[in-house]
Amino acid sequence: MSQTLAEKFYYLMKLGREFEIRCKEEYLKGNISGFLHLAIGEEAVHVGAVVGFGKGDLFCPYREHVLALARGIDPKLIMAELFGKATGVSKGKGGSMHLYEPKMDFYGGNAIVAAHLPHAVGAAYARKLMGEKAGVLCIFGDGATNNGTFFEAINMASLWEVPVLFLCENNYYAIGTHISRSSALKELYLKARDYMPAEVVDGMDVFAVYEAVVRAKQYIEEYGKPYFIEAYTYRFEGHSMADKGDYRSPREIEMFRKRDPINLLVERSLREGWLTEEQIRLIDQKVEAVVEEAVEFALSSPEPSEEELYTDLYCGVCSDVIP
Amino acid sequence: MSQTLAEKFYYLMKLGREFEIRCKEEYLKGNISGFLHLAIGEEAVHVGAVVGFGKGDLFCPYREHVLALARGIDPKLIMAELFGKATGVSKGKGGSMHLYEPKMDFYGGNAIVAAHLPHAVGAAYARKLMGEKAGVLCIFGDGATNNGTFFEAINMASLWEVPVLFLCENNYYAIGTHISRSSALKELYLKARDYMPAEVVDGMDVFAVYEAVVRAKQYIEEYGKPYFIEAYTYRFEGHSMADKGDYRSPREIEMFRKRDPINLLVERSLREGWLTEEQIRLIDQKVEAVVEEAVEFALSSPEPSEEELYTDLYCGVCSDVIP
Amino acid sequence: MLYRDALNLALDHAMEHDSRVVVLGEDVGFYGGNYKVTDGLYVKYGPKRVIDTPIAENSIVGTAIGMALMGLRPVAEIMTVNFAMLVMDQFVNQMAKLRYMSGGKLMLPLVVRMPQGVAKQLASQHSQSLEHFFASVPGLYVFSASDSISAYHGLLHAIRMDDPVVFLEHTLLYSMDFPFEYVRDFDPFRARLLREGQHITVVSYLKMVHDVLKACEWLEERDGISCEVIDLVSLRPIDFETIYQSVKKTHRLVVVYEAPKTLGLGAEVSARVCEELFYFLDAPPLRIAGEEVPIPYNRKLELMAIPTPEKIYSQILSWSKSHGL
Amino acid sequence: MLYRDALNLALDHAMEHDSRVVVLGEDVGFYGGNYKVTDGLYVKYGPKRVIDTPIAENSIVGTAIGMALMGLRPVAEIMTVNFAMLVMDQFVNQMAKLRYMSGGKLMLPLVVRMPQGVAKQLASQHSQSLEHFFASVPGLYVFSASDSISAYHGLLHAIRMDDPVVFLEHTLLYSMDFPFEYVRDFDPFRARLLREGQHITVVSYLKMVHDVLKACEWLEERDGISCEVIDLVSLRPIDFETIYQSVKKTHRLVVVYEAPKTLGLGAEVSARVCEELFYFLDAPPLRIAGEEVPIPYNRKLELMAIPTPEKIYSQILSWSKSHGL
Ligand SMILES: Cc1ncc(C[n+]2csc(CCOP(=O)(O)OP(=O)(O)O)c2C)c(N)n1
Ligand SMILES: Cc1ncc(C[n+]2csc(CCOP(=O)(O)OP(=O)(O)O)c2C)c(N)n1
Ligand SMILES: [Mg+2]
Ligand SMILES: [Mg+2]
Repeated sequence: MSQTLAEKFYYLMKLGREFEIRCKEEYLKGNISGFLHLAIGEEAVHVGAVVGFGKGDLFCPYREHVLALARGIDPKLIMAELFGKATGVSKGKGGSMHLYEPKMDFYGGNAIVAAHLPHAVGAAYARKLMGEKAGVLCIFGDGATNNGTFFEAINMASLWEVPVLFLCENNYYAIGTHISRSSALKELYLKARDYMPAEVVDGMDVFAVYEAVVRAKQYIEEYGKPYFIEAYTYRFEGHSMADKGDYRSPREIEMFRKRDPINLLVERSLREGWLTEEQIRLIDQKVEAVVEEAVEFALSSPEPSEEELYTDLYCGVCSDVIP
Repeated sequence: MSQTLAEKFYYLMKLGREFEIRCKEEYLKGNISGFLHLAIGEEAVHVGAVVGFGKGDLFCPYREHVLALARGIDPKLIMAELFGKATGVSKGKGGSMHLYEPKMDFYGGNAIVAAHLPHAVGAAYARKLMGEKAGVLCIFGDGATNNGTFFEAINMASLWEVPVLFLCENNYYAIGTHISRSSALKELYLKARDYMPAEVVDGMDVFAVYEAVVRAKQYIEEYGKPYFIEAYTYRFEGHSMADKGDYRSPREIEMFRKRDPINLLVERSLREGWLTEEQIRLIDQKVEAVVEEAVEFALSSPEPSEEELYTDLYCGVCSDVIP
Repeated sequence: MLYRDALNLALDHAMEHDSRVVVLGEDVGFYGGNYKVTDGLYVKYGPKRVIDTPIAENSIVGTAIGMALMGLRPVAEIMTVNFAMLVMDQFVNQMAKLRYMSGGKLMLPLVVRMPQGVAKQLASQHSQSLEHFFASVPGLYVFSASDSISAYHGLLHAIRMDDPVVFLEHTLLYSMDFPFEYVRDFDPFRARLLREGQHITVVSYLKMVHDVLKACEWLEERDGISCEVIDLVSLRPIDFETIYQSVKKTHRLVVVYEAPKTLGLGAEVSARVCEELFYFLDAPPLRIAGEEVPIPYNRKLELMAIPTPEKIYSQILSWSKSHGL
Repeated sequence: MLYRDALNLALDHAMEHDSRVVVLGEDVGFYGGNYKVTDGLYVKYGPKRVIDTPIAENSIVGTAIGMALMGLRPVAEIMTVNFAMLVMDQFVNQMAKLRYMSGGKLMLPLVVRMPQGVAKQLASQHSQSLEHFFASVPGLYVFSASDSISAYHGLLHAIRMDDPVVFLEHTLLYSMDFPFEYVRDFDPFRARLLREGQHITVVSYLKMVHDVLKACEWLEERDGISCEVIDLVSLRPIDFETIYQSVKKTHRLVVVYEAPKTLGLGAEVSARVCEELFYFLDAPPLRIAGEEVPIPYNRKLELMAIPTPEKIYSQILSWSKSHGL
């Protein structure tokens, strides 16, 4: 069990890491543009949560490449989207912050902080009303918890008793502003604890995140009620490619880099004998190939046609159920 | 001390009660129109808070007649405003929900639920920055605590350490919706207690409200930090004249009417010997005269001139401090 | 049938025939709605499908979006359009864009109902007409209802559509009684010709339609000026074809709306007609609209701030005179 | 001087000379601002006057209103106009109405700065032009800055005013270098004549001004068409006098703006000129504006969605041809 998990985690986290390192290169080459938010350093949260949650709807912020990969969306289609190609997961109209794949219950990135929280609550309400079991996973940052929409969503989820797992990835910063200068409460789970069970987890330990999310998933599905998890993590890069992140001291960055979630996973997996050096090498090779293939696919994909500017705005049809 | 207080409380609460009973009559006569929100039943909160707070800025919701009276705004000018007259405290342009008198630090009613909370926080920030001692009193209802703006204001007040007393008058209803169908937390002080000291008080007991507010005022001025009080109360009338309030059981209304804050004050004052029947009769006479005078003033006041439609939109001047 | 009851009937029929239809908003359930539009639905369909919400407008529409994404067909009520100012993020950044940003993968069968306009002395924070805020946003449809027929059929059509619709009502119309009938294939995208005329095309919508009709009767009777009156119904998109046809006949355009004139919906109608039918116009278009001020509480000033039948009559009359009619 | 630096200079001068001026917004302090407009102010004036805020837009402006009521002169930054959709209640229901509702008793010396427009592939939630949302609201002043001179003087003037001002910047202008000089009595309410011409009056503002100027040079060189270019600067109120004077000379009007055409600011300009100068116009006005879609991520589609110098040139040219120029 731990063995297969470790393998899965390593593959997805490594894929996320390499995919985003490549995104950086492609951005500097000019193949990717706009806002590019990297989750490098936060892979344990994204992979542990998505794998642990399993079946169910995902609502994510703009930093969602690794979440999309962990959900199983084809890396080719994601990279093509970042390249703005017609083959992209959003036809090249969305870009990095707007990956969507409802077929895989992935309701994508949102570029407005906290705006997707009520979407998750409404989705969970609908699932419950329609008698479906799987709940909804909603991911957001520490900065989002200072926005009124966060509280409205927390209150409604608790009041309406809907199965949402609120996962706050606390990386201590909202762009250049440290949590201590934006939130009166430094322990963010306090903001939810009166409304729903709320706990804290080490976001650099993928197993810890995974186990917490599995427990939370069981709770929300069994009781049909919301749950809150605060995961402590850190982004090793700037907020986006537009930000150097130099408002953080080298010492601080170093301290967190020491706990690189991928290294932690590798060390533990080797220690526990869940993975061998050989397996890791093979996975690395696979990852390299997958990323390379994604980039080639993106490069060789066509631009959207000009007509695409006007399509997909309205579907223009009516449901015929009402006479 | 208690004696002078009891006299003051009784005069202001009785004035508020009689003033609003008269408002009802004038509304039915057609002299007052629009939304008319009566605070009948909530006088202990409004009078106890304003008297207890003393000097300092007031930010109120749309149910603010009694708050304005307690602050000492001339009843004539308030009644004239309700009549839409040029002599009104807002020149007849604001009406019942928009009474303002900055000369008395009264920043009036606001007809958008919770919108005035950040105003109060900003005002307190300014007062503190300018080195003034008096804090800010901000009053709002139970329903307002479900709005995101409430939480944004609570967080900012605590983060910035500004002297605001948040006074939530919990009358259990937001128009026709009982708190149990709008808030996941029934004890509203819980929504603030991690951010600032928060306590609960019997909003039907004017002395209890007064004492709590006096303590809170001392705290916010001594520490320059916010404080939260939840006062349990009840509105005996509908939400506004447009609402019969019949979604509440006669038993429930009866139960609360038994604790009419004015009766409670009278009984106690007589028992404690703070007031005599004679004093009460004299005050009642005075109140009757003041209300009568206010109505006569309003009736005999002129309508605003037609030019007034276009005035007061911009002041159109510049501050000359900057070269 | 009362306008309010026509809306109620549309909701009732939709909920009866389609279990995916849910209603949510402040006081819409147990209380029956602030303007009683949802009266009776709570008892008939229960609290799971008629949902009382906290006072959290942005999240009312936000949760409705989430419900729509999952295949429900929510009809959200924002108590009045004034409070929609708290919802603009969900309207402009979410509702209008999710489908487009997803390359057509997301579908939002969602309706948001709200009343607007001046009622009687509700003061400036409760008296606004803000249709242009929604009608300027690509990705939204915006419908308006001026009577019970367009209320019932327009709302029902909006609910049936798989795209997001902002449905605008007028506070003063709720308790007005209008003739009602079931209309075969009512098309909310087609403007309605409410009155035929030869000399002037008068375009309006919502409550102003009735003030315009009154003014046009006076113009006919007293001055022999015959006006063609068009009720837009759909405010996004605007049915310019119907307007053009009429103006090609009358060669004169008047637009009447309650919002302040500057950048109100009539600005687009006036500009578009000038740009497209420049050589057909015998006179500059006339806009009769609200003054450039918030709505004051005092009744006299309040009525000065918006068009009335009398003002519409006299302004059209003097404008016609000064342009050779 | 860089546009960004001109804004920074205005803030610096204001804060230096008036201790009541404070700056607040997300990342404006320690970080120096997302677009570095407030760079250095935190160190110079300290955290009490350069205030980092939580991500709570509605309350950023809400607290600024409270500060202004007490006599401070806050300059709030909303990181981009897209997030202003969360602030519409404070803009429309509070900032614009408090003075009027109070019969003139309240004063709001308040400025809210925000950048808007298409930068490069920021996708639809980060690329909007929404000036018409503010310019349609009585009680607000709306200024725009197209270069370093209007940025510095416009912002400084806005800060000096005792009324609330929405100050619009354009994301693409921040790192552009413009000639700078201190101008005696710069008046933000007067539109600026940036180019004199005989045949056509072209009205624009913000970044489009520069695309228009480029297109007009081409029209002059290649086609001998001489355009008069007007930069509105103030978007509420609009300086129609300056526009009228020019149109009375050229008899032709073109309005260029980045927002979707329908109900954009140009609709008011086009309508107003037709209504007021109907008999002066030799041709129907031409509006060159954004397409009726959200801004897509793909660069090719993104550029198709908004006016470019090439499009402005060719559309004005073919329009002139078809209307006898
Ligand atoms: C409503 C809103 N305000 C501001 C922004 C600009 N912005 C984008 S990301 C961000 C910081 C968010 O911080 P956090 O929630 O901690 O997420 P993180 O990026 O750290 O994962 C801000 C302010 C936005 N996108 N939306
Ligand atoms: C933002 C907003 N939403 C809705 C309304 C309509 N409304 C006016 S008062 C009210 C109920 C407020 O309840 P509460 O806060 O408990 O105050 P109370 O009237 O009970 O004192 C509502 C929903 C409003 N004015 N503003
Ligand atoms: Mg963060
Ligand atoms: Mg209440």
